[in-house]
Amino acid sequence: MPIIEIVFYLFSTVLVLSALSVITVGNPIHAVLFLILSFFSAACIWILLQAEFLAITLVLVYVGAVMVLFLFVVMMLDVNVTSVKEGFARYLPAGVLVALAMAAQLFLVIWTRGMETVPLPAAKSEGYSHTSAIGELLYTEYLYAFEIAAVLLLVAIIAAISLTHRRRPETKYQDPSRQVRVKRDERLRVVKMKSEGEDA
Amino acid sequence: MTIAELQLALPEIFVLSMACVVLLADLFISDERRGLTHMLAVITLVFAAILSLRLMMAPGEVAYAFSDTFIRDRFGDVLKVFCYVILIGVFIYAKHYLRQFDLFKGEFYTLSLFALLGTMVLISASSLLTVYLGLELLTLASYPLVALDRKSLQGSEAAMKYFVLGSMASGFLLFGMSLIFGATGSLDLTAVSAALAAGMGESMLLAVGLVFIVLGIAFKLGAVPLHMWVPDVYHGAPLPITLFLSSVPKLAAVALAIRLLDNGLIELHGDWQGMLMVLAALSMVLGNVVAIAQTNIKRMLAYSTISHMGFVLLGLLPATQQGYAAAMFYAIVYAIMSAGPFAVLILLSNKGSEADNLDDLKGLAKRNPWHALMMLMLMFSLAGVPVFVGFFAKWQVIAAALSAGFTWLSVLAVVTAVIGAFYYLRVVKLMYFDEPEDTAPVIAPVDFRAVLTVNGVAVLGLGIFSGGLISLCVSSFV
Amino acid sequence: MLDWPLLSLLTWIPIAGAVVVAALGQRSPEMVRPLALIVALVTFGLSLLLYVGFDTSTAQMQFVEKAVWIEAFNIHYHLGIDGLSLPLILLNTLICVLVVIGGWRISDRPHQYMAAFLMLHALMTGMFAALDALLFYVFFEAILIPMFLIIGIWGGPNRIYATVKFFLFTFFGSVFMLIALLWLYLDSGSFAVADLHQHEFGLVPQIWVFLAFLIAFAVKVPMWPVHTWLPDAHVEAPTGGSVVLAAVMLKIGGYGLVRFALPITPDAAAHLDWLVIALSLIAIVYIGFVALAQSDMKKLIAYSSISHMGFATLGMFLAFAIARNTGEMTGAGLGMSGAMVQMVSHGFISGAMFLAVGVLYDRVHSREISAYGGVANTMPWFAMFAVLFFMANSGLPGTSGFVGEFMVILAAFHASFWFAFVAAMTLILGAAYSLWLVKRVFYGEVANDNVASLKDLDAREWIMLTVLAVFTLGLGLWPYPLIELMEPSIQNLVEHIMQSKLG
Amino acid sequence: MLTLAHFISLGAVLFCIALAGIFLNRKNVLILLMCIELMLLSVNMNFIAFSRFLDVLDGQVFVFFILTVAAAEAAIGLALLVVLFRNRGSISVEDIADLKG
Amino acid sequence: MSIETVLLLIPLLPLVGSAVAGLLRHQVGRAGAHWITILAVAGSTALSAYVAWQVFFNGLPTMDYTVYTWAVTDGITFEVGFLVDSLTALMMTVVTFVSLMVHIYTIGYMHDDPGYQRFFSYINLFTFAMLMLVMANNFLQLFFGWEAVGLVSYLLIGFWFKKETAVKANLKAFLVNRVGDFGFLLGIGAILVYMGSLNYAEVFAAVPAVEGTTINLFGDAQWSLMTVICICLFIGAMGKSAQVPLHVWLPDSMEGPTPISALIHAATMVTAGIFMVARLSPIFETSDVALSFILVIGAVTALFMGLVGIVQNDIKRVVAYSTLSQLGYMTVALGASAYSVAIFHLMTHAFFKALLFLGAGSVIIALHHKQDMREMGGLAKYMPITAATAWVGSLALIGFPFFSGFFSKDLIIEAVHYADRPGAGFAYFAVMAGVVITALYTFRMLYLTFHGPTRMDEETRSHAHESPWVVTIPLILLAIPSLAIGYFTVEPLLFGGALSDAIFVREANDVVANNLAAKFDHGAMAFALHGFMTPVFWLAMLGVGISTYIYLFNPGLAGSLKEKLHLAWTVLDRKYGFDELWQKILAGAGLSIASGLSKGGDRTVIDGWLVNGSARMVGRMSGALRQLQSGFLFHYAFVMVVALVALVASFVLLR
Repeated sequence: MPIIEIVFYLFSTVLVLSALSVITVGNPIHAVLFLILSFFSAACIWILLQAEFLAITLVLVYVGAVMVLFLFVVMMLDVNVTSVKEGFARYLPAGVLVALAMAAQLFLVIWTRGMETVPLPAAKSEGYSHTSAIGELLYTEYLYAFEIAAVLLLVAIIAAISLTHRRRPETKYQDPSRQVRVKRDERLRVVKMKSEGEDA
Repeated sequence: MTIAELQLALPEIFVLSMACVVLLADLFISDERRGLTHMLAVITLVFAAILSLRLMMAPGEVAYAFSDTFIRDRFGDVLKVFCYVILIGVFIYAKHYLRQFDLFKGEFYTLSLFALLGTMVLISASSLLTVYLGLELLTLASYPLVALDRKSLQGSEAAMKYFVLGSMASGFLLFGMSLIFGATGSLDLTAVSAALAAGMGESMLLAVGLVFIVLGIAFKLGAVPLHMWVPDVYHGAPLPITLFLSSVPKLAAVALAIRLLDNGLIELHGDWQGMLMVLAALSMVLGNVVAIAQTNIKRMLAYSTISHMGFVLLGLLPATQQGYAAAMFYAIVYAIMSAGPFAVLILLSNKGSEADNLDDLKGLAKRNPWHALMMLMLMFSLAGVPVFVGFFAKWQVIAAALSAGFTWLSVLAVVTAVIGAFYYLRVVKLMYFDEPEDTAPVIAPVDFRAVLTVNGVAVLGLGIFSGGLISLCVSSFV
Repeated sequence: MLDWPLLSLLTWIPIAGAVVVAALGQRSPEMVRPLALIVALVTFGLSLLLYVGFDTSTAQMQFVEKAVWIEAFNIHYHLGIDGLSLPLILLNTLICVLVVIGGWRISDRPHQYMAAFLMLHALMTGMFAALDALLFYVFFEAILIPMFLIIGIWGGPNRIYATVKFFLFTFFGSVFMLIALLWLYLDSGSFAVADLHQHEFGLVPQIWVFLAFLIAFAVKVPMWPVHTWLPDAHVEAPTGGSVVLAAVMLKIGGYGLVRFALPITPDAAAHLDWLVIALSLIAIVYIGFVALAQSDMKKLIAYSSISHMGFATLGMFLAFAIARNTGEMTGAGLGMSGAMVQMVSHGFISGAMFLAVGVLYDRVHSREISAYGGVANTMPWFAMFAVLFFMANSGLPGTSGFVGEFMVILAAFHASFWFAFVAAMTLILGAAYSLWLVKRVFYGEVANDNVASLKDLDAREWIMLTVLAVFTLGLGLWPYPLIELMEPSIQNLVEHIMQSKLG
Repeated sequence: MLTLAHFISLGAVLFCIALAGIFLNRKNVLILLMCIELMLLSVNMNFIAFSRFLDVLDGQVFVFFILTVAAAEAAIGLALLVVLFRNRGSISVEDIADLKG
Repeated sequence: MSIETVLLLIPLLPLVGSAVAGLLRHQVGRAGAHWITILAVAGSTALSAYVAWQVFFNGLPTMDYTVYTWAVTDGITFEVGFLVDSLTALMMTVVTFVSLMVHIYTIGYMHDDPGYQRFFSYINLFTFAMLMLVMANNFLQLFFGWEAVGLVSYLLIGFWFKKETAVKANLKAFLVNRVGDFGFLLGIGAILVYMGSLNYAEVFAAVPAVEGTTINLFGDAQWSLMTVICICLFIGAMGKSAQVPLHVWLPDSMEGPTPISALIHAATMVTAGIFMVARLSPIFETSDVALSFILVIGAVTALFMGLVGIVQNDIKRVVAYSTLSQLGYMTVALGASAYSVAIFHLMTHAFFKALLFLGAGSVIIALHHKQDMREMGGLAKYMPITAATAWVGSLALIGFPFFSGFFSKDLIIEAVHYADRPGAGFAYFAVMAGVVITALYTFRMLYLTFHGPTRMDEETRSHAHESPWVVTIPLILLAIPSLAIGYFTVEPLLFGGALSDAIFVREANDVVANNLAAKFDHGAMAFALHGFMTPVFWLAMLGVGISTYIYLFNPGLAGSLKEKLHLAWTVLDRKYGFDELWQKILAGAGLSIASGLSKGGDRTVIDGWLVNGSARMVGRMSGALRQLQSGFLFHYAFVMVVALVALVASFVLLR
C-alpha cells in the first residue's frame, strides 16, 4: 500500500492511543506528555492534508506554549499522583458505553453517506504555498475575525491576570469582610475517608 | 475594507476602543476614585446607545461588511440598543454591591464591556467564524466575571463548572460547524443557506451537524437538558454577575439562535423544529417544577430562567417572522424583568452577607414599601400576569407556537406557567404577608433607587403600552 | 355631557384615586378614608349617568370607545356596554361605595386597603366594558392581583393557603381561555368580540374553544366541582373582600359565559349544554346540602352563593335544552333574563349577608355559628336586617332573591319537568340552611357574654344594610326596570346563539 | 486508499475520547482541560480534512482561529484552576460540588 | 273615591300601619302602635265591607285589572293585579273582620309584653299579605301572598324567640310549608308552560284547549297534564292548610301567642289552601283523579286529626287539632266539588274557631299562661263571658242546629254523601265518624276547662277572674256571627248563586245545585229544624253524651280507659308518629347526607385528592427532579452527552 496510507495509519494509531492514555493515565504530568504526543501526531497527519502552516503552528503554539503552561500548572499545584485513578473503573462501563454509542453513530453517518467514496484530491502544484494563501485570506476576507481574535487574546490576558494576580503574595493578611461573610458550608467541609479499621 | 464598512461597524469599534480606554484609565485610578471607571463605562454605553439609535437600520434594510462576515440589520441594532440600556442598569445596580463587598475593581467594567462587544459581534455575525468568535469573546469574558470574587469558594467552583461545560458546549458547536462546513463548503451563513437551498450537502450529515449546533445554542440559552450549569453558576456567582448573566448573554443567545438557525440553516427548519420542541417542553416543565423546591432565591430565579428560555424557544419554533419577533420580544422583556429581582437582592445584602435566601425578603413591604411594590410588579410580570409586560411576552410566543400547530405544547406551556406562578407568588407572600425579621429600613443610593423604579415601572409601562415595543420587534423581521 | 368617555372615566378615575390614596397614606393618613369614599361616590355618580343615558330600545353596544392599542395584532382599547354589562357595572360601582364604607375601621395599612379595593373595582368595571377579547383578558386576570393582596394581607389566620389557592385556581382556569382566544385570533384575525361573535368555524374546534371558556368561567362562577376555592377565600377574606368576591367577582364567570362562551361557540354550547345543566343542578342540590352542614357562617354563605349561581348558569344554558325538547324558543329568553337577574340580585343579597357576618365578626371576632345565639335579644334592628336578607336568600317572593330563581325554574320547566323539579329543591334547601342559621345565631336565649355585650348597629352599618335592603326589596317588588334594561340584549343574545355557525 | 471518511472518523474518535474523558474523570480538573483541548483538536481535524477534500481554504482559516481561541481558553482555564486550588487546596472534580440541588 | 282606590287602600292601610308600628316603634310608643294598626285594619275592614256590599247587593261586576306591571320578559307579562268578585269580597271581609277582632283582643292579651309594637306590626303585615293573597288575579301574586303569609306566620310563631320550642316550631312550620310550596311552584310552572300565562282569566280560558294533553314524567307513562297540575297545586294547599301528611307544623305553631293562633292558624292563613282550590275551581274541575285525591286526603285529615284531639291536654292543642280536622272537612268539600260549601264552612269556621281560640286565650290569660286543661276546671263561675262564648263556639263547632257551624258542616256531609267519585264512600264514613269525634273532644274541652271540679292550685284560683273588656268584646263580637251568620248567609251564598261568578263547577259534579238545593227548598229555618232529625245530629249528641258521661260525671273513667285502650291511646298521643317521620327520618337523613357530602365529597375527594393532591404531587416531583442537580461536574457533562447521543440517534437510527 502507498506510503501515504502507512503514514496515516501509523500516526492515527499513535494519536488515538495517546489520546486514550491522556484520559486514563494516573499522573497528570504523563497526561500532559501524552497530550503533547497526540498533538504532535495530529500535526503530522495535517501535513498529509497539506496543512503545513497549521501543523507547524500546532506544534509551536501548543507543544511550545500551551502544553508548557499546562506542565507549569501541574508542577505548581503538584496534585498527589495516586489519587487520580480512584473510582475510575466504577464509572467506566457507562462512560464507555455512551462514548461507543456516540462513535458508532458517527461512524454510521461517516461510512454510509458517501464520504467513504471521496478520494484524496490531487496535490497542489509545485510552488503553491498554503501559508501565503491562508495569509491572504486572513488579512483580506477574515480581517474582521482576525481583529476579534486579537481582542480575544487581550481578554484572555486580562482575565488571567485579574484572576491570579495577587498584590502581596508572600504576606498573609486577614480579610475581615470575608470573615464576616463566611457561610456554613465554608466553615465545615465534609470529606469522605476510610476509617482506621478497614484498610487494604 | 472601506470606510463605509467601518461606518457600519461603528458601534462595535466605539465600544472596543472605549473598553480599552476604560482598561487603561482604570490602571491610573486609585481605589477611592473607582467611581470614575464606573462613570466612564456608563458614559460609554450611553454614547453607544445614541450611536446605534442614530445609525438604526430601517425595517427590511440589510447591509453586509468585511466580505460578508458582518451583517447589520434592524434586528441586530434593536437588540444591541437594549443590550446597552440593560447593561447600564446592571452597572448601576452592581456598583452598590461591589462597593460593599470591596470588589469595586476595574476588571468588572472592562470584562463586561468586552463581553458586550462579544455580544455585539455575535449579534451581527454573518459567518460561522464570526458567530464562533463573538460567542467565545462573550463567554471567555464571563468566566472570570463569575470568579470575580476570587476568594469565594462558590464563586470559583461556579466559574470552573461554567468553564468546563461552556467549553464543552462550544466544542459541540464547533463540531457541528465543521460538519456543516463539510457539507456546504462554506462558512458564510448566507452562502450556507444558499447552498442548502440548492440541495447541496448530504441530509444525514447536515442533520447530525445540526444536532451539535442546536445543542450548542441550547447550552447558551440554558435549555434543558443542557441547563445544568445555570443554577450552579447563578448561585455561585456574585449577585451583580448573576444579574449580568441573566441579561445581556440571554439576548446574545437569542441572536445566536436566530443567526444560525434562520439566516443559516432555515432549510433544515423541519429538523431543528422538532429538537427545539423537545427542548422547550423539557425546559418549561423542569424549570418551573424544580424552582418550587428552591429555598435559595438565586437558584429559584435560575430555574425560572430555564423555564423562560423554554418560552423563548416556543417563539423560535415556527420559524416565522412573527415567531422570531415574539421570541425577541420575550428575550428583551425577560432581560428587563429578571434584572429587578437581583437588584432587590443586592439592596437587601448588607455589608458582608449576600441576601440570597427567600426568607431575607420577609416583610419587605414593611421595611421599604416602594421597593416591595417594584418587586411585586416584577414578580407578577415574571409570572405572566396581566397587565405586566411578562404577559404580553407569553401570549405572543404561545400564539406563535399555536400558529405552527403546536397546540399541546401551548397547553403545556400555560399549565407550567400556572405552576410557575406559585413560586413567584411565594415571593410576594414573603414580602407582603409575613412579618420582617430585622426591621431595619432598607436604604439605597439615589441612582440605584432611580434605576430600580424605572425597572419596576417599565414592566408596567411596557405592559400597558406594549404596542410600541411589539411593533419594534415585528418591524425587525420584515 | 354624555359625550364624555364615561366608561374610561369609570375605569381610570378609581385607578388614579387608588394611586393617590396609596401615595397619600404615608403622609396624611387621616385623608385616606374620606378621599377613597369621594372617589367611590364620584364613580358611582358617573355610573348613574350611564343608566340615565342608556337606550333600552336597542341591543347595540353603547358608549363605545375605540382606540388602537397594539396595531401589530390589531388589538384595540375598545369599550362599550349593552344590557348585559350595564347592570353589572352599576352593581360594581355601588358595591364599591359600600365596601369603602365597610372598610372604614380597618387599622392595618388603611391606605393600601382602600387603594386595593378601588383598583379592584376599576379593573372589574373595565372588564365588564371591554369589547376586545385581549383587553377583557387583561382586566380579567389583573383582577386577581388586588384580590390576592386583599385576602393575603388583611385576611384571617389561614389566609395564605386561601389566597394562593384562589389565585392559582383562577389562573389555572383562565390560561385555557387565553389559548382559546389566541386560537380564535389566529383563525379569525381579530380579537374584537363582535368579530368573534360573527366568526364561523367548525364543530370540533368550537367544542375545544367552548371547553376552554367553560373551565375559565366555571372556576369563576364557581361551578361544581371547581368551587372549593370559594369557601376558603370567603372565610379568610376580610369582610370587604368577601362582599366584593360574592357580589361582583362571581358574576364575572356568568358574564363571561354570556359574552364569550355562548355567542362565540353556540353549536358547541348546544352540544354540551347537558354538561353545564347537569353541573348547575348538582351545584343547586349538592351544594345546598353541603351548605346545610357548615358550622362557619361565612362558609355557609359561600356555599349558598355557589348554589345560587347554579341558577345563573342553569338559566343560561336552558335555551338549548328547550329548543331541543320542545322545538320552539318560548322560555329561552325567560331563562336567560332569569339568570341575569339572579346574578344581580345575588350581588345584593350575598353582599348584604357577608356584611351582616362582618357586623358580628367586628364585635365578637368569631365566625362560628356556635359562638352565637340569641343575638336578636341584644341587636334587634340588626336581627331584622339579617332575617330579611336570609329570607331573601331563601328566595322569598317580594325580595330580589325570588325573581331570578322563579324565572329560571319556570324556564327550566319549559325544558323538562325534572330540571324544574331538581331546581325547585332549592326552595326547601335554601330555606333550610338560611333559616337554620338564623335560628341558631339570632334566636334563643342569649348564649354567652359576648352576645350579651353586643351593641346594635351604628350609623355606618345602618347605611350599608339599609341601602342593600332597599335594593333587595325594590328589585323583588318591581324588577321591571332592571329587566327592561337587559331585555333587548337578552333577546338578541338568544336569537344569536340559536343560529348555528356551522352553516 | 484514503478517503475523506478516514479523516473524519479520526476526528470523530478523538471527539468521543474527549467526551469520555470529561465525564469519566473524577479526580482532576486538569484532565478536563486537556480533554477540551482534545475536543478542539478533533474539530480542527475535521475542518482541515474538509478543507482539503473540498479544496476550500476557509476551513484552515477557521482552524487557525480555533487554535487562537483554544490558547486563550487554556489560559483562562488554568487561571481558574489556580484560583480554585488556592481556595480549596484541591482540584478534585468530586470536591467541587458545593453548589447543587 | 273610585273603587280602584278603595281596593288599593284595603291592603295598603295595614302595610303602612305595619311599617310605621314596626320601624318607628320607639317613636310611636305602645299606644301609638296599637292605635295606628287598629285604625289601619279598621279602615280596611270598613272598606272591605263596603266592597262586599257593592258586590253582593249592588251587583258590582267582577273587577279584574292590573295594578302595575311587575316584569316583562320573553313575551310574558308578569303583573300585580286585583281580581274582585264575590269570593274575594267574602274573603276580604272575613279576613279583615277577624283580624280586627284579634287586633283589639291583642291589646289585652299582649298587654305587658316587651314586643308589643313588633307584634302589632306583624299582624298588620299579615293582614296585608293575606289580602294580597285573596285579591290576587294571577299566580305570581298568589304565590307572593302565599309566601308572605308564611313569612309572617314564621315570625309570629317565633315571636317569643327566646323560647327554644318556639323557634323550633317556626322553623318547622316554614320548612314544611316550603315542601308544599315546592309542589305549588311546580304547578305554577306547568301552568305557565302549557297555558302561556299566569293570569287567572287567561289561564281559565286556556284550560279547555290543553285539557286533553298528557305528559310523560317517568319513562313513557302518560299522565294527564291537568291531573299533574292540580295535584302539584294541591300539594301547596296541603302545606298551607295543613293536610296530612304536611300537617305536622300546625299543632307546634301553637307555640306562638294565642291571638295569632286564632287569626293565622285557625281563621285565615290556614284556609288559604281551601281558598286557592276554590279560586282555581275551573282547573280542578278538569281532573277527577285530583279531586278524588283531595277528597281522600281531606277525609283522612278530618277523621284522624280529630281523634288526636281527644287525647290532648293542652287547651290550645285541642283547638289546633280540631282546626286540622275542620280543614279536613273543607278539603273534603272541595274534593266533592262543593267549593261553595267549602268556602261557606271556611267562613263560619273562621268565626267560631277564632272565637274558640280567643276564648282559650282568655282562659290562658286568667291562669297566667297555664294551658294544661288538667289544671283547670270549673272556670265558668270565674269567667262567665268567656265560658258563654266558648259554649257558643263549641256548639257551632259540633254543628248544633241553627249555629253557623251546623249549616256548613251538615252540607259538607250531604255533599260528600251525594258525591260519586272514587273515595267518596270512605270520605262519607270519615266525616260521619268525625262528627262524633268533634263533639267528643269539643265537650271534653268545655268540661275540663269550665266545669266540673277545679283542679287549679290556690293562688292561681285566687287570681282567676274574667278578662278585661278588650278581650271580652272581641269574644262577644265573634260569638254573634258564630251563632247567626250561617243562618243568614247559607241560602244566598250556596243557592242564591252569590258565588257562582267566582266558582265554576262542571254540571255533572255540581252536587250543590243538583242534590243539596233540593233538600233546601224550604229555606234555612226548615233545614235547621230538619237538622234535629238527621243522623248527623244524633251522632253529635252521642259524642256529647260520651264526653258528658266521662268528663262531667265520673272523671275517674278517663284514666281507666286510658289504661284499657293503652295501645290506641299511645298511637294517638304520639300523633301516629308523623313528627318522628319528619324530624328523625327526613330531616335526619337530610342532615346526614349534608355532612356526608361536605366531609366526603368536598373536603376529602375534591379538595383533598384533586386540588391539594395535585399540588402535593407537583411538590414531590419538584423534590425528586431536584436530585438530578447533583453538583458533580461529570454528571452534568454526562447528561449533556446523553442528550447529544439521544438526539443524534433520533436522526441516525430513526431515519
